[in-house]
Amino acid sequence: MAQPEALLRLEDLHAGYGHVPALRGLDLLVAPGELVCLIGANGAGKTSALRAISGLLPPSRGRIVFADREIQNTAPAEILKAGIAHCPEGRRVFPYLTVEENLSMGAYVRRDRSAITADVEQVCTHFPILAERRRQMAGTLSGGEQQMLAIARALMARPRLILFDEPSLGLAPTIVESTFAIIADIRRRGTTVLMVEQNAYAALRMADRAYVMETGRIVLEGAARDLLADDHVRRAYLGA
Amino acid sequence: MDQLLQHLVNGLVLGGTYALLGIGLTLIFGLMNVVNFAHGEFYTLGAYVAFAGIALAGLNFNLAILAAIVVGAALGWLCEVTLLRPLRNESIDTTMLVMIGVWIAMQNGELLVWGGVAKSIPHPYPTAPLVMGPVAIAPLRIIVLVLAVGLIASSWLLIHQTKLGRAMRATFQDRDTAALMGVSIGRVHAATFAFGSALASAAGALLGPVFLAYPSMGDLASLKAFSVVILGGLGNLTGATVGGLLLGIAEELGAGYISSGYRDAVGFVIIILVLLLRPSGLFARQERIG
Amino acid sequence: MRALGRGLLAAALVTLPLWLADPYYLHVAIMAGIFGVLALSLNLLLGYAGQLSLGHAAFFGIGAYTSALLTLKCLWSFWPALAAAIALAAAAGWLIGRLALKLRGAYFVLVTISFAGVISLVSVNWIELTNGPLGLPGVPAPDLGPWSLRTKPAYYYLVLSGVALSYAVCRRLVRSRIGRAFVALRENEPLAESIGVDVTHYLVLAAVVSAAMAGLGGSLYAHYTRFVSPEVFLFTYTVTMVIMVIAGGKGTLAGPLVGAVLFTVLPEALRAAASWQWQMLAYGLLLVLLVFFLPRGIVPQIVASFSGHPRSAPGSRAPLR
Amino acid sequence: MTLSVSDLAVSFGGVTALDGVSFAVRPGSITSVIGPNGAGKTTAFNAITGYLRPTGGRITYDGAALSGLRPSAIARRGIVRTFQRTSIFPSLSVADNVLTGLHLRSTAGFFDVLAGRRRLTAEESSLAADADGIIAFVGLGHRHDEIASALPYGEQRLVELALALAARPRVLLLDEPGAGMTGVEKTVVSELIRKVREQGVTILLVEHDMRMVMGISDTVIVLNHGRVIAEGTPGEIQAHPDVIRAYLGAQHGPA
Repeated sequence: MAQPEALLRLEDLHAGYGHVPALRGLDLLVAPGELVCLIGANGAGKTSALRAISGLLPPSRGRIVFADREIQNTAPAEILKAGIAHCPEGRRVFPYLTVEENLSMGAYVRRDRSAITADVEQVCTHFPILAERRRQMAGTLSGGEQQMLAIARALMARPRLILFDEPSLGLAPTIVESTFAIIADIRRRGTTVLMVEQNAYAALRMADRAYVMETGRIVLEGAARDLLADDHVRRAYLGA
Repeated sequence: MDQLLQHLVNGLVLGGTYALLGIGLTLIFGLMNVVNFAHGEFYTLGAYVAFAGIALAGLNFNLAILAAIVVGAALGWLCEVTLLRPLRNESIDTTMLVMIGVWIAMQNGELLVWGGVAKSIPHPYPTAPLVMGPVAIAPLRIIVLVLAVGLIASSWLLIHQTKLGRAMRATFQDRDTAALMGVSIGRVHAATFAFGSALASAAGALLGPVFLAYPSMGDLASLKAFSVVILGGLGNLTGATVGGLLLGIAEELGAGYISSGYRDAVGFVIIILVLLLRPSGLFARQERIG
Repeated sequence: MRALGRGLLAAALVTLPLWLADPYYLHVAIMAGIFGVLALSLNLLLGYAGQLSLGHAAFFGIGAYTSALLTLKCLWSFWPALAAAIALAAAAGWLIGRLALKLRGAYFVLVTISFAGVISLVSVNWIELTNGPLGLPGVPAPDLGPWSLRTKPAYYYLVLSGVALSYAVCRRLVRSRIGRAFVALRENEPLAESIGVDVTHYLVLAAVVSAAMAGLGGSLYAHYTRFVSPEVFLFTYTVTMVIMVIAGGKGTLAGPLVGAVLFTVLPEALRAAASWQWQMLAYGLLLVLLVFFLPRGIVPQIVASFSGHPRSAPGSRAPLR
Repeated sequence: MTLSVSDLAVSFGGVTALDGVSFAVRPGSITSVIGPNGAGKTTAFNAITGYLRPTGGRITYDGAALSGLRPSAIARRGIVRTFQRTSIFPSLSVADNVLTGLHLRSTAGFFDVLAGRRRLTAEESSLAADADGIIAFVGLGHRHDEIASALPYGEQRLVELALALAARPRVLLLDEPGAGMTGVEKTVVSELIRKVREQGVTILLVEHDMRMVMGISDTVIVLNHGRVIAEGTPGEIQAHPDVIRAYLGAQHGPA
């Protein structure tokens, strides 16, 4: 039962850490060009879902189909080559690599040297703050600058789909706004986005569709606009 | 004063090779979290490869050192792939025990092949020392220091200027995220172990002709490498370089001014004191975040 | 059934000199006994408290030198010298325990190695006291009242008592709240603290008892071989102890003894077939193979294969920290 | 008998994790600490139980300062915690786990043990009985002799709870007892927590599952960015605008 419009499809995905189950039959779909957000309370399994997609958490059951190819048993490097980049929670820039080195780590799987150099330049024009700090250790950047770098680093892989994990976490409100603006812009330029975000209202305002996760599976899905008005979301977070 | 200068110069020669040993071990320990007790055996291996190359196969000095590097790297790679890779998710003690086994096996293997009698490694340089003011130094020692500095510089280039070096540093700082960038952790580990072993082997090939080659020479070399790593901090290249030079000089001074019998105690004392007073190393900076 | 087996074993051990009168076999039995004490000692720290000491030869050597020096230079008799050997080794254990408290894993190992290295260098260089590399010959044989324990059968019984004493101490400790505290530290240190186990107290205690026992082994060794030299600090001794414990089964009571017997008898049996270097080569390879194929050791393996499921006897790969 | 925290501050290398947190845990209550990811909940637990040294503030129990004490000493005063990640003695059986947890209820010292005194035997058998009682209490009687790490995840968390109970807590700090559990298992745990409280143990809870928190708590304390932003009954907290903003973001405003 192929659904041709899906770029990424998760079917009955199960995964866990040792004895601890994290995903218990997750089903999810992202169409090309969409911005989909995945929301839910802490510990619901959102991060695990992204880690499973990018190959860091091998699923025990279920399928992950990306661009009509099953990738649930594929190594992270191959998944990245296939076109999925993952911008991890907490930014995770390499603190003792320079900004430029961090960017080239983003293009690690690419072989087209001259195109990479061009992309570094392009990213630097796009994020002038990174151009300024090019030779600085990434660990010396502010939180907001590190977030820019993490996003830019993910873009360096020239992905078709970017996974964002809690891009607003620990950032000042003004930085949060500009981060979301950048993500919206990335989508406008044609890259598909799947985003996990605790700031549910902000995420819903910018997304096309959204899924609400609870204990490892989807409990609610729909157009972001509808969910924004739905009291279920509040209940999922606050248990009211 | 004249004596002091002489000690400093001798210490520098010794320290250069200690730095090589230390750089190799600090990468292996820091990046792979493997306490490599066999490190000194790669040093011994290097000395014997140099001996075999020069005395038996008639290679020239530089080629023999190159051969030691190649053999060290190959055996290091083999060691990682066959012994350490299957144990990557085991505790640090498990891999440590395996490396102790490798150490014993390699040392006694060398004993069986070469016998217990120390071998002197021939070299083409004149034995008469060059006298420069108050300092007398054998030409071989100058060559050894130059080559050691060259190797340290190339390690530095490899780590800081190549894609592999970048991947190694990234893996060291954040293994998960490095994997996310598509770095194959297994390949980085194998390369690191091969590289570290090659450096140890090079150190043995360099210092072997200065002293002698004998099967248990690696024991002290391991100890010195650990002292250097502890002085310099895990995974810290600059720390290992400076630590190696410091240890070499400290040993020369200790042997010269205290008692030559306690020369090797310097390394032990450094390990104990640094671990107790500043466990992260004298030149430590927080390399790992999170 | 079990009681019967134990009784038979005890009877066999006690009557051993009667049916194994050849002095060479008794010599092997005595060495196995001395190594049994050492392996029990290391196991307390490694198998139960979870700290790998690679400086155990230092405690062994301290015991040997203390006993030898006191009987040779101060003309003490054996028994007080033995007590002093145990006490001094215990004091060294206390020092290492205190010093290394902040350090775990690899760093603890390095400090213990360095400690043994320093002690060994002192024994070589403090010639006025230790006679340097030449060692101390003529260590007297022990007496028990009017009897001299010079003969092999007599010394066998002395060593057997030493093994029995060490085993009894280990057994009582391990089956008490103290042993449970050791195991708790090995298995999960933060959790152990959260239920009130005082890390300092129990780690130091484990180190002291372990070192004292190694000191006992050292004293027994010195008065048996009648000669002590810096060789007692050789790393080979430590490695042999480690292999005995790992092979026999760390964290079990019987494992170290089984390992000690096996790895004293085996090299002796192989002596004709292979040179010492080949044996050491085999030791190294064996250690690697053990980690890969018998990580829990012989005794837990046997227990598991008899009872059909793994018992609470710990020793899988993971718990060793 | 009140556990109180005043003006608690913790920072790691310049990053502030807790910034002047104050609250008091009423004796005999179930109090929950909630907050979004990174709000500082586990940090607060670690500071209270001695696993990390606060950079400022005071922690007292029953009037006596806890700051500066080691975790084992704090446990001896009756303040016992569990951990966010399952924390058991993996290679021991369930019974041995709990027996080990009874450390503070036994007294035998080194020389008692060596001498093998008679009193020791009596103590050991009473400990074994205590252990059996606790195992039965958490409902693991059927798992008595099984290796703890071989149990299903939910039961491992019960072993962890049994271990903590064995240390005879007067205040029990539970760090995400419901994490990773199914709904049914969470109900079991909630029920157990209530039963523990009925025995007079004060409970302080960090938990993400709001249904569980709101269901069993008397008081809820909300942390955000290392500060207390609200404190009150579950009902009050659910309606509190600051809490809603912390969890869901601002409902209205620029997109």
